[in-house]
Amino acid sequence: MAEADIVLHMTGVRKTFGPVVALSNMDLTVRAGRVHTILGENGAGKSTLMKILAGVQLPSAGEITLDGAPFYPVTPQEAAARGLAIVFQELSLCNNLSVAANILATREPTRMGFISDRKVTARARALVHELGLPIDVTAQVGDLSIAQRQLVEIAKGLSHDAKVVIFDEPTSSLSDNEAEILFGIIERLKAHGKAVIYISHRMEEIMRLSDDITVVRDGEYVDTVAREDTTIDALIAMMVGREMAEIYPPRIGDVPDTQATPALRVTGLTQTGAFEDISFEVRQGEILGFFGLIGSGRSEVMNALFGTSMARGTVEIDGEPVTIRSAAEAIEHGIGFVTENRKEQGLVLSHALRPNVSMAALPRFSVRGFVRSRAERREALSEVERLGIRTNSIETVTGTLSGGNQQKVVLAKWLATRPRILILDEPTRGVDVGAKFEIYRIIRQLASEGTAILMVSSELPEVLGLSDRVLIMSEGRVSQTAPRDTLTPERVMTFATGHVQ
Amino acid sequence: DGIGASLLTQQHPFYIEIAKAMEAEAEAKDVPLEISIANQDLSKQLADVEDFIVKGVDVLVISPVDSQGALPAIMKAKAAGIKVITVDVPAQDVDVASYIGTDNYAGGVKAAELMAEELGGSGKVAIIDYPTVQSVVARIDGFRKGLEDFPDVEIVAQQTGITRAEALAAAQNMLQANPDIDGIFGFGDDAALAAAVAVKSAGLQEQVKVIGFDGMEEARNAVDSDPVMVGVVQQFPDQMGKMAVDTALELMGGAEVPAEQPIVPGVYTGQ
Amino acid sequence: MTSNRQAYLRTMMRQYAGIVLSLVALCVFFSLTNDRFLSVANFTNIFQQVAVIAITAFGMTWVILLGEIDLSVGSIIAVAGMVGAQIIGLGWGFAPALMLTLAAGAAMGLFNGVMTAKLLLPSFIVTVATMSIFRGLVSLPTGGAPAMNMDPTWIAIGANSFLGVPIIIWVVLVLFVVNHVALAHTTFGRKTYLTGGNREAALYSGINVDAMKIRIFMISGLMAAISGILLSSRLYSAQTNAGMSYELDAIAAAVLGGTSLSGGVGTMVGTLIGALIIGVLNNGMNMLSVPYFYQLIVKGLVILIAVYLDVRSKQRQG
Amino acid sequence: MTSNRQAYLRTMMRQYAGIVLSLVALCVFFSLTNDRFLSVANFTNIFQQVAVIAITAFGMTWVILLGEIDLSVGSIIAVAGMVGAQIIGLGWGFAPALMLTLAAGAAMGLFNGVMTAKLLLPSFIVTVATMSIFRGLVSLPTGGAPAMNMDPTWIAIGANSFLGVPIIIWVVLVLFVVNHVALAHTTFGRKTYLTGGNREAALYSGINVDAMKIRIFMISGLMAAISGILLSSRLYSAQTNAGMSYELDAIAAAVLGGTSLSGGVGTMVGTLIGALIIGVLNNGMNMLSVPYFYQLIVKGLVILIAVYLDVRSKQRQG
Ligand SMILES: Nc1ncnc2c1ncn2[C@@H]1O[C@H](COP(=O)(O)OP(=O)(O)OP(=O)(O)O)[C@@H](O)[C@H]1O
Ligand SMILES: Nc1ncnc2c1ncn2[C@@H]1O[C@H](COP(=O)(O)OP(=O)(O)OP(=O)(O)O)[C@@H](O)[C@H]1O
Ligand SMILES: [Mg+2]
Ligand SMILES: [Mg+2]
Repeated sequence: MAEADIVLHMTGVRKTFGPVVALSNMDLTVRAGRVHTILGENGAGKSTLMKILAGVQLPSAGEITLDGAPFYPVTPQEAAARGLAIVFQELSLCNNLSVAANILATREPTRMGFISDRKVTARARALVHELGLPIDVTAQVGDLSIAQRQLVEIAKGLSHDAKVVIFDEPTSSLSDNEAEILFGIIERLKAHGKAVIYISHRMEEIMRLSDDITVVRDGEYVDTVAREDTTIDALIAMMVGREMAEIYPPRIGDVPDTQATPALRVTGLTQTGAFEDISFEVRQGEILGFFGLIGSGRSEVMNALFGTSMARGTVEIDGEPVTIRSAAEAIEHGIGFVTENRKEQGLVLSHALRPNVSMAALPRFSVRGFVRSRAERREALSEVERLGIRTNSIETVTGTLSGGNQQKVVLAKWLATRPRILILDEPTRGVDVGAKFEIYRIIRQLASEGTAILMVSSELPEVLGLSDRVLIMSEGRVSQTAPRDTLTPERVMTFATGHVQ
Repeated sequence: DGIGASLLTQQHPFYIEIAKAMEAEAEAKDVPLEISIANQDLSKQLADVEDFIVKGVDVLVISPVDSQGALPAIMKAKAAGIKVITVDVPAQDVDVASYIGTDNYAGGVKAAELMAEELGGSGKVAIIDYPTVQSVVARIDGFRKGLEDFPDVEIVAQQTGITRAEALAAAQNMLQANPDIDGIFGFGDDAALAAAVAVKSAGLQEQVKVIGFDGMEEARNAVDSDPVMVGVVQQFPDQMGKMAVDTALELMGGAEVPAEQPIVPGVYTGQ
Repeated sequence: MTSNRQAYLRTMMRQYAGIVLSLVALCVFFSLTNDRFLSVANFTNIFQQVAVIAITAFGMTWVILLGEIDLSVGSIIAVAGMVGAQIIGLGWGFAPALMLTLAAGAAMGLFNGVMTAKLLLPSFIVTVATMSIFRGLVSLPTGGAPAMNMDPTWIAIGANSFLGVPIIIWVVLVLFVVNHVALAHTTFGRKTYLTGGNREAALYSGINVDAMKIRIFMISGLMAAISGILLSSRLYSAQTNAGMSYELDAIAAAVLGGTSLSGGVGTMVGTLIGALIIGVLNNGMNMLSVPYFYQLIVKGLVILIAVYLDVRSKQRQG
Repeated sequence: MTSNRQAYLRTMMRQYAGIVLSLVALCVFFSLTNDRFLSVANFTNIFQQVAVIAITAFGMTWVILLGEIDLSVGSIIAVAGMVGAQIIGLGWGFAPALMLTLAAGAAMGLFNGVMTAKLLLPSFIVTVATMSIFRGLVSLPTGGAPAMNMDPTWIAIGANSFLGVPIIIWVVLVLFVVNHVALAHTTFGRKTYLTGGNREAALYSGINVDAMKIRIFMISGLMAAISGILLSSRLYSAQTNAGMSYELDAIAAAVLGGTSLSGGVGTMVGTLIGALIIGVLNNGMNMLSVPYFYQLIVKGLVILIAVYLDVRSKQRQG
């Protein structure tokens, strides 16, 4: 490879936040026309590095060059002007504005100094069309699902021309269909000679897309390898620092008896406009996977079960019909709900980890209305230990944790309620491979202890790897419910796309 | 030691005059004087008096935010051995060494007499009031009482206008609702001056006469130059301030002072 | 295109249904109870009386859209009047007095903005503090007494008409159009919505959030200064207690008009309607000779009802 | 455990460093410039004068922690005094008067809470409206005149001492402890922080956010009513303009004490220190005979400086 290909080069980059060292010593060489993946555990410092490149944060030390010239952007505009585009990991959209206004934010086409809304819409529509993204540019961002917002974020990142395009976990909330669109976009960028920096925790797509792969551990450069020269197992070993044989741990104990009373039975659940006639049952110790495309209505069903939205139909717990009108009642019935949107529904980002862990289980941590802080602390410490949450202490503000570690805190919060029925909506979004394995192990463990588990996931391997049975939704209806061993990925996809009746 | 004065406001020319007169007299007689402003807040006045007690003044000159409500402040001062003089607003239910002030009720009656005279004994009148200040309530009561002697003068509207801007809006709206108004009585100079503006902007300067109360310089000038402003009941804050300091000095010297030193309001109708 | 326009109109209807209903209901009620309510003269009155609140509320709308608040506007109104009166008093003439008054308003806004943006203090507390500071400053030249300002041009602003319409009303309308266009159709306005909607996203999009804050507090100071000029012009004098508690009326006007106190949502059209509701209410109750204390009660209730209708109409259709 | 305690102390130090510094600096300055400042009598004065603001600010702290605001507390203070005076006037005696006054405070808070929680109106506008409504209500019994309340027990609250310390100060201290313990150590306090930190996450965690809002506005109303009782007791009368603009002082005390207006962050300790800063400042400037308008300016500047020190000390160490 010729030196002339090098677009971006950095050595010894360091970034600290007070006592926290996010990046200790990072090297990277990015070449034109190639996809360069950065791989590392949650909290390894990947997003921090990208924010430095994007002009959002300043490095504490280190050298960066872009096209051979020093590159220390102080503002996002400067980074953009020098030819850098970025799709941020944490969604950074304004819910109060339309998709088009968000995509073209600060780059609105004007006529004599005035914004032309028609041109904004037209240009955004053209861009979205060109990228092949299925989004309506006139919709309010606040009305969109997480996945749709992720697509908007992608369109926004690609709304201007750039030499280096960064994608920070763009697929963490996308299902395969949308992800395919994104891969097409990346191929085209590559073909146009752009340098692409790609961050993801999904090993399959990394192996498919990447040309070069750089592994980071604890903020430090480990190695850069070419895709052809490595394997998933080797990468994981490099990243986690140990060998990992199997990602999906085997079931502990037997599949529950089909004759037993279901822990949860749902019949004819309907919410006009969102989903219709949803029926299923799940037994103690069983893992029921929910698969479907974006917007197939899985999250809405879960919200209805949890009492956070209203629906018709009957719900039985242990054979007893119940009506659940609020989260409080759901929790009383032993239901836990790991929501898909950890920022909005999951965590109090401004608060420390400890109160976040105990927040859904306060009765467990109190006597006569007073908080038992010792019990609370013990629980938080043990969850940090069990889930391997990477944090300085349990008093660390959750908002400063890396995305994957935040996800683990949400999980910890619901585990602390000791749920009998646990709803997991995209439980491993943005979680690294090592941690994923841990989460899967915990899910298995819970199941073996008798918890009934509903797991919504857009990652097909995850659904197939973990579930005892799989329910496939398509356009708000159940299109199939089947035991795991009767399903193949292809069969699942045909049901999900609704091509089989 | 010295005199502590607690005045109810400092955003009104009348009280600025009192304060100035007191300062000038204190300077002339070489007696220490400290002034604090209650800003129309009775609890601030109480706090001010408490701070005076800690500082150890000999005489408290107070213009109560409220004649009844000043009771605890005055009792605290008296209990601390401080002589108390009230200025402008009397204190109820408690004896003070002396009260110096305008007879607001009598002033209101005088305003009514002037109004009746200006209207030739018949017409429609509106009032701008400030219902939470007792000296003002006394003026309005006096005005209403005074008009009872003139059965053909009718009060058709009464609205509140505390600041000049509020008084202007109130006057405009009353004139709009009652275009046949012949006279407006404003509880103070501000209200009257605002009413005069409203009269002119409604084009009614030939018809409506405005009478005010306080008689500070701005209002007296207006009476001189503006035909709408026919007169103003005049108080004498300079006399009050001077008299307050002199009385305080007499009390400090152990002399007897009269329990009431009324200052008769005048009526100013121009030069 | 037609369908686009229709959609636009529907959005407008939905957006303002609640408050327009409130405003119309008030007008109908007052015209039924007082036959002089529905007249050109009276609507001129209302507009004149509401001018100060409306203009202050235009500035406040920017501030609230950004997710901040400006409680110092009432004091700025007073300072502006006083600066004008003092400079006229020095004999410098109308134009310099006008310019320096506007500059003083912008400077006070600048102070608020710098404190908020650069020292990272919450704007609520900054402007509570400057409310007190500016109110203290206004009294220094006269020791608390009002200052006369009889400059003929200055007075003419509040007293004269142009093409049969009082100048004050022209000022309100022009400022409404300017603010509306700037908010709805310029990049500056768009940046305001973006910043108020999601500060971090705005930063990531390369918006200089600090500069936005400073500029918007300057706009608010400037609008308050213009209000102060109109007020002192109508009163022929600068009162040291002018504008006291007007900040609450201005905020109420903006919120009645659908501006969200958490930022990012609101329009100048809404604010103007909100200010008119307050103005019509005060005027109508004066005309009906409602006693002062009942006025306070009715005013509170009407605000509650209007905001409720607004919130509900948005929920229903949204 | 020891290291835990040390960590806790460090956190405390860091948390209050800025405002404690401001408070100490003010005290040192005033004792150097006035030899009567540093006396038991004067500190009793300060505490008594600050009691009303401090207690109102305790209630306000709950409201702000929840991410809401209560601008009606000043009017509730006035209504409480008036209710007490009227019931004493009816001859029902002290205990019923006290109970009904507290109930009235809680009921006004309930109204605010229901409007905010159930009708989904922003608390700012709800309480701007009820500020006006309650202020109107207070004047109905007397037409704006004050009502005397010479009940000996009522007056004793403000005038007498217990164990050599004025009862008012006992009331402040007891309410401080109660509010502090409830906030820092109960699940109710915890839920308040969580709801203020992220309303939706709290909802998903089974917290009844609406009930929280209603209860907390009731607490605020109750605290304001207690303030109203103390105030009317000190003044022997219920003033219709009592408590006017105290809401701003109460908010300023809470914010000076580190309470964040966006909710979720703050403590009662901070609020008490914040209220003391305001009290010491007012008292000290009175002792130095600072003219009124300069007091306004200095007060604003000190608030700015104290908040700045607070923000900075947190940034540095946080
Ligand atoms: N603003 C901040 N303040 C304090 N610490 C921070 C801040 N931002 C990031 N960190 C810390 O820096 C480290 C690296 O975070 P970063 O977000 O870069 O991780 P990441 O590699 O992107 O992880 P993930 O895969 O979970 O997204 C983490 O320990 C995180 O807690
Ligand atoms: N917060 C929201 N506000 C309005 N509409 C929403 C919201 N979230 C989802 N929707 C819409 O509801 C429908 C169902 O979405 P839902 O999130 O339940 O689907 P899902 O199968 O869980 O897909 P996803 O993988 O995107 O979560 C979609 O049309 C989506 O656009
Ligand atoms: Mg990351
Ligand atoms: Mg979903």
